[in-house]
Amino acid sequence: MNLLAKIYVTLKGSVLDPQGAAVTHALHALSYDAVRDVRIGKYMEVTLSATDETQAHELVRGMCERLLTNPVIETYTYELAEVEQ
Amino acid sequence: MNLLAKIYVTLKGSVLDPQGAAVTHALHALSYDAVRDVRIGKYMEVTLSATDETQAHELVRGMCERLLTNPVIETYTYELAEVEQ
Amino acid sequence: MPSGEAQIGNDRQSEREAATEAAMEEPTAEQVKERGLYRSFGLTDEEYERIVSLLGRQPGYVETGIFSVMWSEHCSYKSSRKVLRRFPTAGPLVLQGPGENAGIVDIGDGLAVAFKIESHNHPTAIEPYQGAATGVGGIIRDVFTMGARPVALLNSLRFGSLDQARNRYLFAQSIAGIGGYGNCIGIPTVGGEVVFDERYDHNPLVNAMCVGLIEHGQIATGTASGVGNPVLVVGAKTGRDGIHGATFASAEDPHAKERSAVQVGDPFMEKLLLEACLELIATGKVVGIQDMGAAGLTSSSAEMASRAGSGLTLDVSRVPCREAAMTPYEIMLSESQERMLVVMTKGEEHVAQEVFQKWGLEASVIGTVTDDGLLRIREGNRVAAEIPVTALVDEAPVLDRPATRPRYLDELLAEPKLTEPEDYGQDLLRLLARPTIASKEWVYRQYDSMVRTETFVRPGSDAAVIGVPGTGKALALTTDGNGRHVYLDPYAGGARAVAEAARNLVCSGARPLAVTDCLNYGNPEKPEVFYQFEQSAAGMSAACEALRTPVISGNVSFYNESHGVDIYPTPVVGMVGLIEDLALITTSEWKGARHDVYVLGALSDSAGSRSRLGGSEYLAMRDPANALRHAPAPLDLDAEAALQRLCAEAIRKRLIVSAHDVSDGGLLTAFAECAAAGDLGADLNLAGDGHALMSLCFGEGASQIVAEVEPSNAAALEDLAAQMAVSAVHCGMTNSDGALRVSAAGRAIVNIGVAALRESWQGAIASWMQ
Amino acid sequence: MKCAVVQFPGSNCDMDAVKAINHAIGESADIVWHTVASLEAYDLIILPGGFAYGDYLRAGAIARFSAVMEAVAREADRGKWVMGICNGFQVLTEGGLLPGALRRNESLQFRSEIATLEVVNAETAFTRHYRAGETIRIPIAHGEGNYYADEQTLLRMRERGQIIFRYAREHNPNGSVDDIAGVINERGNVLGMMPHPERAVHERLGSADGARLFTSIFESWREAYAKR
Ligand SMILES: Nc1ncnc2c1ncn2[C@@H]1O[C@H](COP(=O)(O)OP(=O)(O)O)[C@@H](O)[C@H]1O
Ligand SMILES: [Mg+2]
Repeated sequence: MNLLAKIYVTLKGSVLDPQGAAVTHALHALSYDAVRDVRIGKYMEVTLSATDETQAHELVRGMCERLLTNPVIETYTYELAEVEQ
Repeated sequence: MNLLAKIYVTLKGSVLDPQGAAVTHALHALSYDAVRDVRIGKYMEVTLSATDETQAHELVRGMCERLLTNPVIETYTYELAEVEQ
Repeated sequence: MPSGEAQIGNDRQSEREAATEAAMEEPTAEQVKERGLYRSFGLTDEEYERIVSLLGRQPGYVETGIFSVMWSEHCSYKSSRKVLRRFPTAGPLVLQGPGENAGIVDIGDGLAVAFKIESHNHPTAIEPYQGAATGVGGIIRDVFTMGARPVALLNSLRFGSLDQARNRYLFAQSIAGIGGYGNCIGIPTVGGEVVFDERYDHNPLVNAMCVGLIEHGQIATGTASGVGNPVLVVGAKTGRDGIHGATFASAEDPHAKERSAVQVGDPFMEKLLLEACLELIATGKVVGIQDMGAAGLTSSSAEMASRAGSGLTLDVSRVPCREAAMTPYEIMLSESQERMLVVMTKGEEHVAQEVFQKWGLEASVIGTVTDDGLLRIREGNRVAAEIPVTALVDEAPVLDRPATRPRYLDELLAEPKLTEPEDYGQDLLRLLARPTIASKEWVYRQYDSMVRTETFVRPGSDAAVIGVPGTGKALALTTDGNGRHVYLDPYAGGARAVAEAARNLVCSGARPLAVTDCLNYGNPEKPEVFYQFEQSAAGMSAACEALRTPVISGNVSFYNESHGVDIYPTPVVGMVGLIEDLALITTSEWKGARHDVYVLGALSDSAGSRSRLGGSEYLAMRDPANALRHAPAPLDLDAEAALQRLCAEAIRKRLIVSAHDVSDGGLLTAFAECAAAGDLGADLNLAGDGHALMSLCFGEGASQIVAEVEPSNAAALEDLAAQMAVSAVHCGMTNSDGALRVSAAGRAIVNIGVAALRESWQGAIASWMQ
Repeated sequence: MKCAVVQFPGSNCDMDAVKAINHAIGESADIVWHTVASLEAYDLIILPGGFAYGDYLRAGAIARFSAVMEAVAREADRGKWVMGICNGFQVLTEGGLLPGALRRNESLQFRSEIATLEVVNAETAFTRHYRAGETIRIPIAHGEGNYYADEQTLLRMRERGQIIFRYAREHNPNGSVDDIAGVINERGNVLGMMPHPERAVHERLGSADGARLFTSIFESWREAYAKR
């Protein structure tokens, strides 16, 4: 089966996010005063094939932990969905 | 009301994603042969307040178009959800 | 809990449209004519008719596309060609003049220096990070395609004023993009210039220069010779990037922008490509090599065939593509970055494939060299285009654009009548804080200027200096240009850009070798703009003759206009000089206390101060409304040449310990820069009062250099100056008490702590960018 | 002393490291391609600066899976000296040979300048020619040099003298915790630092303060060699 994994990588809560802070500032400068806070992370779309969903979950978790994130500073979540073709 | 906007920014389909290409390669080198393609974008969590949902949508779209993305090479989608506090 | 989801419609939609368009049947030659499709490619009716008569038939769709890019301003130089021919391009040291990807000058020891400058203005206006980054990527390819190893980058930039958020965005992103590319690929960015003026509000200028070193025997050229030799595409895959970027560089048609998706640079890919290409060229099996820049495969193949007088047959179905279902039209016109076209010796294609494989890159044979003089494009067995190379290159239109002297030039007034400042020091502080004058540290600290460990003078002095490994010699590098001066006096302004660049090199201890130029102008279809172009080029030619610095490469960028407003005519001069002995390297900051300070070059003549407030940044600050109404100082090329000879000789004799050319901001600014950078004060005296004093202090345009001399050498310097008939005015001495004090005819006009000077000058841009 | 300078695709300070070794201690150094599986022959292994694999994803993230990194880990285990400069430091933290992680500079800008450092620990094989507390000038050039380690790790590192260089107070260019510019592993044979000592080996480059890293390690090697 073919799948699309949408992976969201964010900095751990305890790690400062200067990029988010800068964007918050910039939004305030544009008068978006309603904005309280911005955190910025990475969004990855991985298309892959797998024999079944269990295997797919295993694959995605594996690649997140080995390569796609650095556990010292980042955490991740993901969604997995079947796609055509 | 208080809301959390989750914004996903991706490069437009035809725009080169060197980072995605490098990560695809690296995953193959790690024997994740099942991976067909990787595209890398940004994930942003914006917490904001708004009088109602319509206004919130307007705000989020506005900031996406004015600051958070460059429409020449990027597109975005987002989800909006009410949060407590 | 309510939740919403929004999909942004229009982008997705236009992508779908593009995809369907691609899948659609390609229009026939008949339809190209009937529907006037060629017009949407930027070809005029007249040009279309000319194509028909050159081919003896109606061009097909792909052929029309190929003609349109080859005959575009960007590729054919149709407006500028006649003017450029007048540049002096020959010299005893020139190994390669204009016409190749970069020019080359001999520096002895069997070594040569290759360099070129190029604009990326239009892409930067749309996507500043990628636009500026890919500009750097393109100019690097131009240099290593000659077989040279790139060793330094420079950039000359113009932005609108920083009080506009949009300009701050363009500025910040362009700097990040320039740094992003150069830092990653590992070539130090060592110099450049930045000017801010509202005239560039909608048309920022990004000109990037690359300098490379090469052994004489290693020079490669962009020629496709030798019937039967294989043609390869190497490097990145081809995608639908920037199709028609070259043609539509100027179009205001919104569809044009849609079509020409901005290219994204991949400096990592280019680093691999650079190493692989140099390794390949070193094998001696390369016949010709050329980078694919604007108009991609089309212009690289046509130009390579043209230089060799050969033909090429290419099969686009063998070009590795990044995207599915790309048409021949798209493949031929794609501007995907980080690709090169290579012709190998027959039977040696495996050498290319082995080298490229080592670097993890593709090298694909896509065709062969022929002797029929045709550029023949196949898609498998189908012939998609067949055009005589001469029709594309030699027969490209050459225009005689009309030139008319603009009225404003005849309405310029003599010197403005400004009230004399109470305190020159306060005006100096304000002037130093103008972003155009202020230290550009905020910019260059984002550039790795030190990688390669040959950077002996980092950004911040008059010119950067990099060592030539293994020789005990060094190169001095600079870019200079002043659009406002050129606007106010096109001829003298053009000459001054060359003079200033040379002066910066001389102040650094170098002998100027040659020029690369980037000519940025508005719409050449306006006779007034064309006049500015023609006149400033003539002025540059005259200065190049006078200073013996031939033009060896360059680039033209027209149509820098928006809403009917053209930018200042902005020729930028990139120059390289040779320092024969590392001991001669000289920088601009003051070196020690109780040294004599001289100004070399006349301060005044019979008409009063040699500098003029006309055209100056000081006038723009004091009276912006009239900044363009007063003529700048004339330039005396003989005096300039004499001044440079004196400075060079004084450095050679080790008579001076620092030298700084007087340019934007005038004499007091030059003093302040020497002081702030050297962390030393001075006690100086000038002559005059009233207007003459103001223009002496803040005027621009005179040929002057501030020189610092140890007292024991003062007499020798004065003798040398007298002997060479150049004025050397003793202005006072540096001090160790941390204050810059200037008096005029006994009146104290400046008394400021060096720390305060530094704060205004160094902090100005950062404070705008917070 | 046999020196190796590892070359990843995208390394760009490899030649600079070779030149610095030549200049500072008169030794030659081999450039070793990232696919090499053994580094047994070498006494000192340098992971140079640059942008291995374009620094895509995270600096050092892809490079640390190179074949050569297994060899680096093996030799480090055997007590060979390993020195990661800038990008090399990032590869070492990503690969777990050094604690912590390097984040984007707090300013979000690339920063290139000559930094002022304080030598915190002068009792390592790499720093014996410095004095503790001494101030030195060494260039930096990075966009992701903002060192991070959690409190517990920091505490442990401080106790064991693993913090080797700090940026001068008030002159931290990237926001790193505790102003950290360079760290060492517990065993004391793997050093990582963001500043570029190979760019500071003679005055013409603006500073010669980096040369002593190379002379220190050279003397450490001579001693070890003499013992053997
Ligand atoms: N965009 C830039 N990139 C790198 N260095 C720059 C840039 N702009 C200015 N500089 C450096 O700042 C110093 C001063 O620049 P500038 O005022 O233009 O000098 P000058 O008037 O002597 O030509 C020079 O060393 C120059 O190379
Ligand atoms: Mg100067």
